[in-house]
Amino acid sequence: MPIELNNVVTSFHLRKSVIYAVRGVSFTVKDKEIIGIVGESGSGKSVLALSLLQLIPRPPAIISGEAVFDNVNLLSCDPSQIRSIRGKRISMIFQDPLSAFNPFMQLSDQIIEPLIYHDRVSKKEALEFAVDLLTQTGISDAHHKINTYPHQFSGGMLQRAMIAMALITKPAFLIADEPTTALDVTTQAQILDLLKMFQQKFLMSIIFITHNLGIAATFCDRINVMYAGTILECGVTNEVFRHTAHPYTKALIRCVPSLDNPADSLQMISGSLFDSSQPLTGCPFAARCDYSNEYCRSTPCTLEEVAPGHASACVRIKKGEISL
Amino acid sequence: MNQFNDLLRVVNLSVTFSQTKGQLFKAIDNINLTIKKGEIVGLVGESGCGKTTLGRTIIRLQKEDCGSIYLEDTDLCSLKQSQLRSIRAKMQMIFQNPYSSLNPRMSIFDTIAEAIRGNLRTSQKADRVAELMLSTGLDPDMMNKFPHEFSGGQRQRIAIARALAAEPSLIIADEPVSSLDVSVQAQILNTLKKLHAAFSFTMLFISHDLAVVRYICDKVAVMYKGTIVESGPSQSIFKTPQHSYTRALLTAVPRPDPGYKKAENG
Amino acid sequence: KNQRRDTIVSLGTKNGVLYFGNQTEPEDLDPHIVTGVPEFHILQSLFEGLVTPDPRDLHPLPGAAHSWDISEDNLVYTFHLRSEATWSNGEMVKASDFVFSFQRILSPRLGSEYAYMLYCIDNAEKYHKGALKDFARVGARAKDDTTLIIRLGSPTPYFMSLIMHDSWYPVHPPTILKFGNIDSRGTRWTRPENFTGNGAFKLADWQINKIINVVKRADYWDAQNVKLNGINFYPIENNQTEERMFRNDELHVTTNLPLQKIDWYKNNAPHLLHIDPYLGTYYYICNINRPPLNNKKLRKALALAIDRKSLTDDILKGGQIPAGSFTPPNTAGYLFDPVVTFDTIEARKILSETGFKSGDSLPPISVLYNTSESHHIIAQAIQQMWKRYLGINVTLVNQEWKVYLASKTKKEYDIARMGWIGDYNDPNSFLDLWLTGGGNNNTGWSSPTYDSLVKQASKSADQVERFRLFSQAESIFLDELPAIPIYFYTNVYLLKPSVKGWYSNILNMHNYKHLYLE
Amino acid sequence: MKKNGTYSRGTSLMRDALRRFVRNRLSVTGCIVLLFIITLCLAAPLLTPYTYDYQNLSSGATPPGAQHLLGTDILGRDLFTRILYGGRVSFAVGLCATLVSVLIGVAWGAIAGWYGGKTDTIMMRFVDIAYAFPFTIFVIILMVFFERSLLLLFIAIGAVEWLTMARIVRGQVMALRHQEFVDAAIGLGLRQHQILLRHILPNIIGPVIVYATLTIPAIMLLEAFLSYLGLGVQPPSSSWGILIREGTESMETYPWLLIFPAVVLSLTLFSLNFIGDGLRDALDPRSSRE
Amino acid sequence: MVRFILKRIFFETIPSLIVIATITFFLIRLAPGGPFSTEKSISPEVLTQLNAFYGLDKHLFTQYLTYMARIITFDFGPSFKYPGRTVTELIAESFPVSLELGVYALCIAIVSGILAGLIAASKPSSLRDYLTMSISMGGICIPTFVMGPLLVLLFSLILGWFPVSGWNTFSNRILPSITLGMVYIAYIARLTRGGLLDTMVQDYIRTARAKGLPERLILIRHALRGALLPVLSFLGPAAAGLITGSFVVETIFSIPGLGRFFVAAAFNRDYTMIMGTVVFYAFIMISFNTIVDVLTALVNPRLRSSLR
Ligand SMILES: Nc1ncnc2c1ncn2[C@@H]1O[C@H](COP(=O)(O)OP(=O)(O)OP(=O)(O)O)[C@@H](O)[C@H]1O
Ligand SMILES: Nc1ncnc2c1ncn2[C@@H]1O[C@H](COP(=O)(O)OP(=O)(O)OP(=O)(O)O)[C@@H](O)[C@H]1O
Ligand SMILES: [Mg+2]
Ligand SMILES: [Mg+2]
Repeated sequence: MPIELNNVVTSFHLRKSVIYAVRGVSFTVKDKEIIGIVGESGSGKSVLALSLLQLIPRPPAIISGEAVFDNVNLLSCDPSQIRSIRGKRISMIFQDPLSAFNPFMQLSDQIIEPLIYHDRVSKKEALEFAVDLLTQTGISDAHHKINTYPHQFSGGMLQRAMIAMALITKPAFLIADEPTTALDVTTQAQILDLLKMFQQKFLMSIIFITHNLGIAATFCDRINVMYAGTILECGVTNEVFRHTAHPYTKALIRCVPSLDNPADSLQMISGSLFDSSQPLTGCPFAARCDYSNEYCRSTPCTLEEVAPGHASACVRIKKGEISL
Repeated sequence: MNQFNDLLRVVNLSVTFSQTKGQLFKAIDNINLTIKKGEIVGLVGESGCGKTTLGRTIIRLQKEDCGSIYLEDTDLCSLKQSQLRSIRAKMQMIFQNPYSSLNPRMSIFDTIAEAIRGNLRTSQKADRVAELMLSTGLDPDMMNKFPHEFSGGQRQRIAIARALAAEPSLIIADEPVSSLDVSVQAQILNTLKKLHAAFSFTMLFISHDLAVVRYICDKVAVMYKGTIVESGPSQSIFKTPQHSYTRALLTAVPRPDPGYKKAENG
Repeated sequence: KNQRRDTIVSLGTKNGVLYFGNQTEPEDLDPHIVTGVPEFHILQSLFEGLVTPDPRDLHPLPGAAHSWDISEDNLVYTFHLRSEATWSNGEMVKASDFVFSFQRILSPRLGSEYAYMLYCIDNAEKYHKGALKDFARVGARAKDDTTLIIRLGSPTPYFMSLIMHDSWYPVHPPTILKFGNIDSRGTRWTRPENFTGNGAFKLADWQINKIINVVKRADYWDAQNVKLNGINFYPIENNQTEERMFRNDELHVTTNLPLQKIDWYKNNAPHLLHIDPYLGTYYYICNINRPPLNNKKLRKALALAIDRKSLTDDILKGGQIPAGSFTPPNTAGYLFDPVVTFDTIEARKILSETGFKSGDSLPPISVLYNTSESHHIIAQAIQQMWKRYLGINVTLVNQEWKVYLASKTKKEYDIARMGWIGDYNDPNSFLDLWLTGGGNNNTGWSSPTYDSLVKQASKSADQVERFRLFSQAESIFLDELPAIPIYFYTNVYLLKPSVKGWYSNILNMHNYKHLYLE
Repeated sequence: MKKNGTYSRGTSLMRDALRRFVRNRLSVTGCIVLLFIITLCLAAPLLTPYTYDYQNLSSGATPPGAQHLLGTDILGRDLFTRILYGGRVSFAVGLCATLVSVLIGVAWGAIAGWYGGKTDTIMMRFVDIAYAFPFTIFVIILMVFFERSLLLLFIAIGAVEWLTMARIVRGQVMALRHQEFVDAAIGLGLRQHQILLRHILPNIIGPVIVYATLTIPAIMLLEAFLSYLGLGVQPPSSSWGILIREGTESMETYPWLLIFPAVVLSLTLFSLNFIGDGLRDALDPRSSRE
Repeated sequence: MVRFILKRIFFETIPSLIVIATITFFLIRLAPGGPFSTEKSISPEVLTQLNAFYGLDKHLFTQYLTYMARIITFDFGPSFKYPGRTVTELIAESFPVSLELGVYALCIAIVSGILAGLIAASKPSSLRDYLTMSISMGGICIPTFVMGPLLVLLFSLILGWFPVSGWNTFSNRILPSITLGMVYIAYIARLTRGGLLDTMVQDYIRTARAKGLPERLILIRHALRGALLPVLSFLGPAAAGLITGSFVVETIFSIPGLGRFFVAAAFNRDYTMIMGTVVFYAFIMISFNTIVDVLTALVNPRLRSSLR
């Protein structure tokens, strides 16, 4: 089921200031597509994800724009409608697995809850499926472990439990917020396989938020690069990595430490993230960009196609003034 | 090797948890580990193999079953709570879950300032906090906010700043950069390296990101199911892994290159 | 509007069962142990004394004794018991049962608080105090089964009203001995399954704090004249609750009416409201040993500055009579002209003679009272009166009941509130209170003349002479005023019109035998 | 980048809370009502021509009217005046005793819950014992050994009211003790009292505030019982508790004697609870109310 | 858990009971006035006899030893106030009544308190919140001794639905249970609401929302557990107090329960009765707190280890 984001804006209206966490994001996720979102920490990835399911507390947040899924605007539909979508059609994997689990409930009860609630499956059946899923995520002895409490799990195990919980209803759409950060690489590979399997088998689309450019490169069909609440570059994975069309993306890729040929010092992007309480005047990355000029700083940038299936917000690249 | 050079010695350490219905689970099984002064030791291993538990046990947040832990020459396991307190200043842990390790009712300033040693005036403290925040890539203007107003990566940086504020001689960093984007990660790793060069603290660095481990660590220990299966200088571990699990780890690393895997397969 | 279903009371009326609001749970049902009014209400139904009071004027009517003779010298009383009177287990009530009962209550070890009621019997006091061991020398003897001879130590003109008191009730010796010795306290003989009495009713049920139910005895000698089939006594501690139960037709009669409700009943249902004079006085005692109340004039000034009429009419509203003397008027025909009146001019004049220049220059005085009922209201009103009329500031001190009692006996007070209910219908019951060293004379006041007058009066057989002596004594008392009388009690209660044969009397004794419901 | 010394000290929870509190309309209303009542009580002599003990026996129990705004009691005293004067006592007792009980209860519960083990056992069994000890006797004995005074009253009330608070706090602390941020605080090598004060207490403040705001009216009513025992205020002075207690006795015949004191007490209670809610919200940085 | 409870009983409960019995034994003697002081003073001879009869003439310490030896066999001796009854008998007769009343009141309080808390917390700062809280606070605004008569006035005297007092039929149970429960409703409702507000901002509630659960279910299944912890702590002593009776309610409704003995025994200086009620109450109190501790640990898995 495709989902269409159109100018999604999420801002937190605090006492003294307004925090613009997401500043007008538009993209489309097609059926069976895996969209990766990468970007600076604090750039609004999680907020965007949470906004899609109306999981941001309002107030203080205000969400505008639309995200159309199955002819429903997720951002403004009424509570009962969003409830029938959440957990059933669109599932979510949260970033901080420990605080996302109810410490007073057994994991088993929490994992099977969406299935029981939405599909009215018997508890026994649901449990079987949950154990099965957990095993597939690489938790050994899952039928035992499932009866424990969150604090008895390790960080990575909780993350896997979270994934199982999200997948248990075989949703049409999965929003995964850094689902593998706490996993070692072998387990990580296993999880990615599992997700792929679901994608294939149940035609699941995925929004995959990650910092791991390696995963983004291998796992995602398309990539969105976010910065300061906006998308700076988006496109087919190959394109984005091979023919990078935004200085930020380029800088990001340069920062990745390499396992094969370690350096003495890692590349960094100097400067700090755009102040999220300031309105945008020009390109948010301009202050840190090696190529920026006065024009960049003062002209609002928009995503425009630079190649088929590849868009960039960099004015200078679009104009062909620079190449990376 | 001169014992005096060892900052931390973990000897025959075991930790057992009782899980559901009184079942016992051996999370740490007879581990020996020595970290020399000024070393950065990487700890990698399968998820759930006991890395966090080991870290928590070293800083005495988790009781051990048997074994002993020496920090310099004091056996931490035999210390009383009151004696421990003064030693604690020397060890800091950066927790894996950045959110739950921050007090939700404490502003970031208070959280970090609390860790600063010595009697400073509030304004001096503010400067120090700002400095720490800058070095971890946080905007010091945010110091009056509360944890829930931060993104996952920002929280993790707060936790790092707090640990650094205490100027410890031993840092146990439990996946300190896992939820950071690569640029911030680079910034923090560089900062750590810089600080390490300047103050030569010792660090046990738990991570899943082998590239990061390779970048920052002098030595690496590989853990599997509660025991350390392999350890040595990172160079040799990454070049010539001995244990099959280590090898499996190394091959599974995804590269930031869409064609990488295909190339290898093909 | 619509006709209610049968109420509890109307059912009771139909079945001849009286629903009686009885204040508190009885401590026990042993007539030789208990002391309280609620217990007496119940015991009256379960026992019958030698004579019983006429409900109209309390004169003795034949009870267990059908007749009696009094010797010339007023010292020997011979009671002729009914041969047809039986205990509730069918045995005959014998004269020896009475002797046994007297011996029991007088046994030192039983520790009966009302044993002194029998002190008029020759040698009884000695026996009770342990000076005499042999009960045979005490002046009570059963000549045969139906003849009881009581010899007094000295003439006791009020003897016939004395023996109507519960402490003179007989108990059934075999029952007592079955559950203990003659002098055992608190045995199980008073339980419904063991209880043996000689009254018109027998104990059927006793659930603590819930109900005591007595039912008519078919084998009672006068059973054909007993109209009630039974009585339910409810221990209802809260008088507001009691009033509400009455209003909701759950009780025929209450023992009390909260003073806040009197007005309402006066205005809206006067036929339910009963205000009977009662043999009791409410007064303030003064600590004679403590300055400044050792000053007789001050006491007098205080006494004169109380507007008693305002107290009784504006606050208490229950028909209480302002007390100008200590003995309630018309106690067994004794009358004393009220001398303590409300006279502010005189009061101020006397105060000026005390040597204290003004009210302010007095040492601090406090008024002690216990925290219940309307004591605090009266105390506040009197406090204001003394302030207003004499300029004297007194402080009020309220204490929990037992603390208050302790303070009083230890004489740790300046002025304290007191009330006295006569045990029997005779001025002696009031005036012997103030004898030197009397257990209830907590004032420290002592007057030899007074003592001798009261003692003389209590021994005299001539009623006119006695009352003259009592008057003299009371004059002395009211001149010295160790206690300041305030008002005479009344009994304010509610009674359903369906209860017939209920007469008001100053002892609040209502012989259930004469009651009927319709 | 900013130069040194230009960063303002971080907002502490307290300061932040104060600002949020002021923005909460209901709790501010609560404050205003409460202050209004307190001011009325303090300004009593200016507001009524009567004194609290002025009696007029012949005009006892008159209903509210022009002469007496809220009517008179049985002794003909002006009820309005008595409520105002009584409020002074009730507030003094209610607030002070609550403060005492909160301080003791929180400290006791926090220490027991924090240290756990034997300390907890002994401290909690002490609480059980204190619960069971007959309060009436305790008060009577207090009165025997000490002079009757308002201070004694606070002590007596504070002494019983802290018990439940201690249990609640202990329960909360025990739950918090296992949170990771507490581990982090321990790891910092903070002293126990620092951890308790900075990390634990702010996180259990919710139930404490809720319970404390309910304690105040409970204490005001308890005071009436203590007066009955002879501790506390003596007639002709009064307090709301006493007025209500006395009013109950005549609630059918002279209803105003109950209604008015009860209304003021309820007003106070509601204000306190709104203030409490406001405080609760203000002290929780995550609460959505700004 | 069984071991935990046994440990509690033998190493904590019994010593606590001994301590409380000892303290009470000696302290009650300090209160002025003895069991036998009455308005009409007793003659010294009679008083001596009474003291001798009840063993009060012996040395206080001897009395203490005899007493403690006796209560081991659950014999609390005869009541001074009711000479024909033993303390054990009085408690045995009146406790079931208070227990029954207390259980009703407790049920009313818990059910409506938690319900009110849920309703209020489901939409904080709304009219619904203020309304439910205001109603549930009625029990505190209107103290028991006012509430009881008010209910009686309305339901018995005006509407004629229930009897004014007594303890015979079920209709007798209703008004006192409500009166007694009302006070606790306020506490439970407010503590529940506060607890819910505290937990509703937690991240795991967001997770529950993401599962598509309706708010109602989230409140009940996810938030309530954590929110009930303070309520549980409150309920320990509260329940112990409830089931051992309330003086006020029992006298207002003239109910033959245990509650009135607590106060009355103290007022009467009925030493044996005071001791009996205090030890009994302490036992109930400690038992309830033990139950609460067990329940707390069951709710909060991190505390389970404390049950060992
Ligand atoms: N409740 C909130 N109140 C105020 N500001 C918030 C709140 N939640 C998030 N923010 C702000 O919104 C911005 C975006 O946060 P978000 O969590 O989406 O980042 P992110 O891209 O997920 O970063 P990370 O990779 O570190 O998780 C951050 O600057 C953060 O400070
Ligand atoms: N409190 C506890 N009670 C019971 N078992 C526990 C507890 N804490 C951890 N464990 C178990 O101990 C094992 C090791 O946990 P630990 O958190 O140390 O793993 P880890 O190596 O840090 O894994 P990850 O990389 O996923 O964080 C896990 O299997 C976990 O289930
Ligand atoms: Mg995030
Ligand atoms: Mg871990």
